[in-house]
Amino acid sequence: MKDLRHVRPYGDTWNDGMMQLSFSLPIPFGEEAKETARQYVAKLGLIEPQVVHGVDLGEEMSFFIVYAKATHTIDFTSITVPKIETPVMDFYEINRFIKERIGRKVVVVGACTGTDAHTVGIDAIMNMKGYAGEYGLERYPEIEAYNMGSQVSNEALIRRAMEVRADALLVSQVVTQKDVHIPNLTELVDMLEAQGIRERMIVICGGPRLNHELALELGYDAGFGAGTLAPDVASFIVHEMDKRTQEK
Amino acid sequence: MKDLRHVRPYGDTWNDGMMQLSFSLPIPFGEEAKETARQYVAKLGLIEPQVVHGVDLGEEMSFFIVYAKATHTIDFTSITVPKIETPVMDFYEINRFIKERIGRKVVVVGACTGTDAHTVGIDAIMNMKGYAGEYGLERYPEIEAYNMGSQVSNEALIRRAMEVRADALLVSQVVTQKDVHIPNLTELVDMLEAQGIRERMIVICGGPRLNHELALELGYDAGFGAGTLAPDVASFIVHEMDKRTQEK
Amino acid sequence: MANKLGLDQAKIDRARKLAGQIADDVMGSIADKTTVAMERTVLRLFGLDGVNEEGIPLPNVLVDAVVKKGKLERGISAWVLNAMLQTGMGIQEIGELVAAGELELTQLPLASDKEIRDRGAKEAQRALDRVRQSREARNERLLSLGEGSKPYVYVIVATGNIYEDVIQAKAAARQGADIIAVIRTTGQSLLDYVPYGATTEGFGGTYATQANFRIMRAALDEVGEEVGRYIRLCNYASGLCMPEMAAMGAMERLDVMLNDALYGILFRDINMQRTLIDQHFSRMINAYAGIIINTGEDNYLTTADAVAAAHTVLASQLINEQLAKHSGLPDEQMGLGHAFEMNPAIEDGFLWEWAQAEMAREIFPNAPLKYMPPTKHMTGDIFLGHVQDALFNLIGVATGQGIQLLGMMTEAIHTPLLHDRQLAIESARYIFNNARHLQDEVQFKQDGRMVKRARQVLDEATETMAGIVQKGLFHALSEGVFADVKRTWEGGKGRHGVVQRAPEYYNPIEEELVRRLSLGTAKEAVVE
Amino acid sequence: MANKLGLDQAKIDRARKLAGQIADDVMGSIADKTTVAMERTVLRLFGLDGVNEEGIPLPNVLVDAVVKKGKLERGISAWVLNAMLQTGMGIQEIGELVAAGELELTQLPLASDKEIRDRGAKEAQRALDRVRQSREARNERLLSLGEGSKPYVYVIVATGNIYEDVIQAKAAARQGADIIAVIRTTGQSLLDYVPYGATTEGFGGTYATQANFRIMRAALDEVGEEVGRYIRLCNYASGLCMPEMAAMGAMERLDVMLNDALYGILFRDINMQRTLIDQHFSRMINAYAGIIINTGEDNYLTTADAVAAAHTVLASQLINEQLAKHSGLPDEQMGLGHAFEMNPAIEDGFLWEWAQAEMAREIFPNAPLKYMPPTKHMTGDIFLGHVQDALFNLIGVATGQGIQLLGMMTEAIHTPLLHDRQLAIESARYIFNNARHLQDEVQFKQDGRMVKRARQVLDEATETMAGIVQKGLFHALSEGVFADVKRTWEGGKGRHGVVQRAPEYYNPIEEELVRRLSLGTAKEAVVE
Ligand code: B12
Ligand code: B12
Ligand SMILES: Cc1ncc(COP(=O)(O)O)c(C=O)c1O
Ligand SMILES: Cc1ncc(COP(=O)(O)O)c(C=O)c1O
Repeated sequence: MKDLRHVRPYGDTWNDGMMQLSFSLPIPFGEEAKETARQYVAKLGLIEPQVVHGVDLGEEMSFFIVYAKATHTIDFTSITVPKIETPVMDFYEINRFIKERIGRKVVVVGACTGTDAHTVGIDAIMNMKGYAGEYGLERYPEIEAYNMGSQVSNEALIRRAMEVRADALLVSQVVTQKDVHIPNLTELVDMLEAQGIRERMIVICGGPRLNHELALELGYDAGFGAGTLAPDVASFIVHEMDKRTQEK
Repeated sequence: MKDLRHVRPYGDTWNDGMMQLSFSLPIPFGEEAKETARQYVAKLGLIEPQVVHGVDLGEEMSFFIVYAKATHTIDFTSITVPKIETPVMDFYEINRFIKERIGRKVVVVGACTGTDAHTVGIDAIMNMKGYAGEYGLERYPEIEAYNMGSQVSNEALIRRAMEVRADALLVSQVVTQKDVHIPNLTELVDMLEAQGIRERMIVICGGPRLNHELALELGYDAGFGAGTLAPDVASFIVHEMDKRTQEK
Repeated sequence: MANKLGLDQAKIDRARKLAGQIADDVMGSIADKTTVAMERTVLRLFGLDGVNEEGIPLPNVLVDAVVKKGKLERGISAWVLNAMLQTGMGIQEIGELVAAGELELTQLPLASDKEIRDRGAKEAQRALDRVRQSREARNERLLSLGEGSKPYVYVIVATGNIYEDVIQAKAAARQGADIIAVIRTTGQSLLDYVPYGATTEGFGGTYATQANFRIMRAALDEVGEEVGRYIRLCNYASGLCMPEMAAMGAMERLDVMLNDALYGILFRDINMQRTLIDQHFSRMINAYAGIIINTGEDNYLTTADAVAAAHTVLASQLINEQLAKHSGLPDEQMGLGHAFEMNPAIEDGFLWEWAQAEMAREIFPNAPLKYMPPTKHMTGDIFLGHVQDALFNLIGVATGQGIQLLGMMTEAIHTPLLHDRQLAIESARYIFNNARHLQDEVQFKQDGRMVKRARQVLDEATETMAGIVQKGLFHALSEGVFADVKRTWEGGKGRHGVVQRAPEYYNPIEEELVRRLSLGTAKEAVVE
Repeated sequence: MANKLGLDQAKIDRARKLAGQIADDVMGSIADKTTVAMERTVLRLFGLDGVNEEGIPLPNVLVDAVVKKGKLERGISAWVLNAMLQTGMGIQEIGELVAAGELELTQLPLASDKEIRDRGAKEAQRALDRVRQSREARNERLLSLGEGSKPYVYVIVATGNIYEDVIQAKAAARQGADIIAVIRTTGQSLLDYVPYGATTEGFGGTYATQANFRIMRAALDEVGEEVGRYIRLCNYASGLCMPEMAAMGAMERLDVMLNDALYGILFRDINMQRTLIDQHFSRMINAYAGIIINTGEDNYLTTADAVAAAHTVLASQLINEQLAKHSGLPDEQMGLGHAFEMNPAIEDGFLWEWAQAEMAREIFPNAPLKYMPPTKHMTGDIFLGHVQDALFNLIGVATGQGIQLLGMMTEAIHTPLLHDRQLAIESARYIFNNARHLQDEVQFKQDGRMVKRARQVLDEATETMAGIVQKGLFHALSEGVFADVKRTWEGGKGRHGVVQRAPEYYNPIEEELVRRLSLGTAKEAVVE
């Protein structure tokens, strides 16, 4: 009954394909508008679209809620997601790892860059008191952590990184409206490369709309999304540093 | 800026195509599942899909909420919807119309048929006290209305219609799960035709998932959906009767 | 239980007394009758199961055979017990022979009354011991697994296919449901037999069959172990097979059953006499099986208005309560129904609803009230619907309801999809937890709008019942006192299945139930 | 206003007195200073507008020119008034000449003090008469059109493009919004000038410019006429241009402005002195313009916890109130902020929140409190989010909040889409109407959980303020008393824009405002 190579949405009957959609169309409300919504959903390849709700938004705009059945199938068995493979250690293990395998303090500089002023995310990773019961990097005896706060320019971040000889940069980006984070993240890597120092440090980004895959695409070593905790990041940094030393 | 021939969903920027979707997939929850959801939405031809929420439903099922941008456009100006064209009159006008142009009482038989036991809809149209401030057909001095209630078989309905020489049949169908209403509605028309009496009466259906277009397809003279009031139906009946008399 | 509404206990007592009179009156007019369903129930409890070649259940085959001979007024028991005595065979063998046309129950020589009664008593013991075991098994599981906190989260599954239902039900349990109700396919309540076997084709619900009960019970036991919480199973007794359903539920360890004294009459146009006899017997079974019954007052508000008809809900709850007491149901098993069906467009509807829900709580302090969600005023606007359900959940926890039947945002569209339930449960859990002790903190202004509203409803209900006492319930029903629906004594479906008991009528199950429920001695019977 | 929480009035008075001491202290340390923004504001009110060839606003060009000469300690007024007297030209012409490098303000011969002051008084009259007209125009419209009932439905638009904003805003008004706030693009608050002209490119918001104010004001007036309700317009004063924004808002008839005494310090790292001077002047303008200010205590709870930091919100509200009184703001224009930011996972969070919101209501009985929705704990689960917002709306109406900033189910995802707002408004209207008089009916158990919670928050706030009184606000800020953020007297952005006033400092607008707001004579000033 279950065929993971041909997966389709499920409502209450195998392969019924049931999906819920909602959207506005810039057309005046009425029977024609509802019919337009119905046909529009059909254009997406969904069958039996039912417009269960429609409302006049004013300004010749209309909103619809539609249920319909998708017919496409997807092969779940062929989906792969790039993931951070290094194991996550805890506070004690990380500090021990640093002592034993790196032999000096690890220097980390973090910031929320560009015009972005959302500090809660980077603070969650870095601040003493931490987040969700996990201490932040500032609390790690073997880590020297510098949290530059928010609205930090890429220049300032790099300057600081050079000053303190950072092993890792942590960049937070929370505002993603109109993809404003992409040029900002790209710029940092470009600047590091232009200055020939990209390889000197591990460069990591994070934020609620970021993930490892996107981070790799943008030229970062790793990316972390919603719900990240300090040990996730620290574990990656120290393993990666260790690996790079081995490789040399 | 507004081009009604190339309409696309609208979120906060013209033609951004923004749509919200939600659905379950019969796959175990995790990063791969989220990626599957993302790619599935892409298969529908939507771009920049963002899986904003995912949850493990248990039993190797996962639920997702996705925002994405549609690229298809639809021509609003070419959409036409079959509609009841006869004007809607009020209680007084309808009774006057019957007196003046039909010259005898109009006989209407209504029922909620098959296994369907939802009487509220047909009652709203027929009962004395009516619905949403509008009297039902039983209150109309020029209409003789028989409400057979619910779970009425098509046989019983036709029998009664012949007994009272009905001018119009009103069929309500509320349960539409697995399209159970379609065979039931079709059967009635088939039976009327088999008995050669289809043309003797106006046959109308109604219910929350019905509309005029579907009713016509099923061989009915008219169909009424959510929010119908007695005058809507009565106006159609009397105009149609009048038209048919004229045509003869 | 606090008295936040300042309801006058003397008034509540008076209302309850009126309801008691109405119930007594009903009991008087049904005591001398039985029904085909009641007799089939006895056969099922004796152990008869299966269908004949045409798919007709054997209990129907046997009872119909005796009816055809015009001999059901003695009850079915004497006939089958006699056959067992005469042939030395078990009930199932006898049933199969009858079905095959190889045995005529009424043609056999008759054993002595004493022999029949002795055998009858033994069969009844065995039957009810099985029910007791099932009850004990529930209690053991409840002890070892524990259960969710109140209000219990109650959700429905209704795919039409028992195997899909199982997936949906197990997922719901994992998501946090405490009670799973398998909704019945449209029209089943009007079938004068119980369908047989595992089924996969229903509309708007799944056939209630003993096999389906068993499949779901096993699934919920399994998932209950995994989630570490006993998951209750609910199905419907109501309909033309009310006591049979109750018996099946008792045997398969259902925990909750829809079982209203008036629902069938009002909403399925089932004959009054038939329903009232069937409800009494079925409720004795439920009482003994430790099954919580759910009454259907919520349905009144799907046809009538929640403000205008609020007092009919209360009156019906009181009558249901008094009738249930006649069947030996303790308060703790009385899931009296009411519903959040306020029109969302009215000003202060939330206040009226809160007052009414609190009123129900205070008048029935020990009953696990079943609180039903908005349905009538739900629309295709699933987002607004989710909020209507949220307010319902808030009142549920704020008034200490026992069983919260979760509303689904897709109420106006389809029976619940897998994730509709998940969204409903997460919202209910959020609200229950976030407002956990709201009930302890909030009080109402004396002589304010809410307090007045509750008092008014109680007064109106009392008045209505005073009227019913005068006319008798049957007459009142014919005048449309409940849900704007009018029914007559002789009208409705299933009338033909009502049979006058002969003086020698014998029903060992009934007798044993009366004994075990101590119904003979005290009216206010308590389960042993 | 009822005292449901049994708060001790003497304790409230004591807390307010402490806040008063803190405010007096602040006033003492800023009285002898001005800022570049304050001086630019005077120019704007005199009528200067436009930008130079490089797009730099003329008010900046003029003030910077005088700064460069080191002569701003006299105030900009004397210099431009003198120029007007010497050249016979108007302010705009003078501004353009300076921009073109054709005029040096500080190089002109100086008219007598009397002449300058006479001209200054005239210009100030004209400027403030314009503001008064704008205020009167609002009052007339409110009289003729009427307005929504409280809580006012407040929604944001934030497309980044003023023309898209207009579509969204007009649609929102039709859907039932009472107040439209145009959110500002990220980073604007750190610009030390006000961008110019109609703009179409912002991130997470739209540039606040005078042209954009005007475009939106016209759109809302238009739709207001159509829907028969005055639609209020809101924008932000906060930032390095706080008083300039207030002046623009006053001239373009904005109705509400974000204008907090501490927000810039804490959340934008703007220098303390700069912010405190700017807030005082900007609030005098808002006071006179009849603009409701909104304070930003809600922000504290986006970094700190809503339970642990509840008292900091109250302390800050009291300080904001006392500082606002120094600027002549009456209670009716004090939209003090607070927020529903309880972690949804905590048991009884709804109780704590209800208690805190009621507490704010009772301590500030006449203020149109601005209640902010859940934001921090919103997730991509839009369905649960819609329910979180529903509980917020219920508390809003149950505690009589003045301004309800509607939450959006998509809070964690994007700035609101067209229909996000519609869904939020329909839900809020449903709840406001359905629970309209809940506030009148519900009381809390004395010495119960909720009552104790409110008392505790008041005690903690009092303690915190007693500490601040001892150390002084500036020192307390450097210790991170609010929002866990630490700031210093000399640190932060815009410090260089703070200028010590010379003895001969002259600011006719300030003088006239003090007169018209009767601030000179009484501390507790009332608008004439
Ligand atoms: C709190 C908040 C604010 C506060 C910020 C206070 C502060 N000091 O941080 C205030 C009120 C100031 C604010 C302002 C604005 N905000 Co804001 N804000 C939020 C809110 C409510 C919560 C964000 C948050 O704190 N989350 C909690 C943290 C712990 O989660 P997180 O950031 O995802 O971080 C975790 C992970 O992502 C990861 N992570 C994050 N960074 C990094 C970095 C590294 C290296 C690693 C390894 C991991 C990592 O680890 C963290 C812990 O698990 C969100 C809505 C929401 N519910 O998400 C909107 C939101 C982010 N804000 C938004 C906007 C638009 C703004 C404004 C631009 C609005 C305006 N025009 O005024 C302003 C401007 C601010 C600016 N210049 O950037 C939008 C962004 C829309 C978008 N998709 O672009 C949101 C989504 C709200 C909305 N729907 O409009 N905001
Ligand atoms: C009330 C109700 C009931 C009551 C019915 C009481 C009664 N006497 O009618 C009770 C509780 C008994 C009930 C039972 C069931 N119900 Co029911 N019920 C509803 C509910 C909540 C409201 C329906 C209603 O009264 N609407 C108000 C009326 C005024 O609106 P209306 O019917 O659309 O009628 C208007 C128009 O459509 C039109 N119209 C209707 N008929 C006609 C006919 C003509 C000729 C014309 C011109 C116009 C017209 O005019 C009317 C006035 O404007 C809906 C959910 C919902 N919110 O919609 C579920 C709903 C319809 N029920 C449903 C189901 C599945 C059932 C059951 C099968 C469940 C079960 N297995 O037990 C049972 C079985 C009933 C049966 N055998 O049919 C489903 C149907 C799903 C589907 N799409 O098929 C719904 C949608 C709920 C759900 N989500 O599961 N139900
Ligand atoms: C008491 C009771 N019984 C039965 C039902 C459903 O029964 P049926 O199977 O007749 O649709 C309901 C309705 O929900 C009910 O309230
Ligand atoms: C008082 C106040 N001012 C301003 C803002 C936003 O300002 P900015 O433009 O600095 O992001 C806020 C935050 O919402 C606020 O509360």
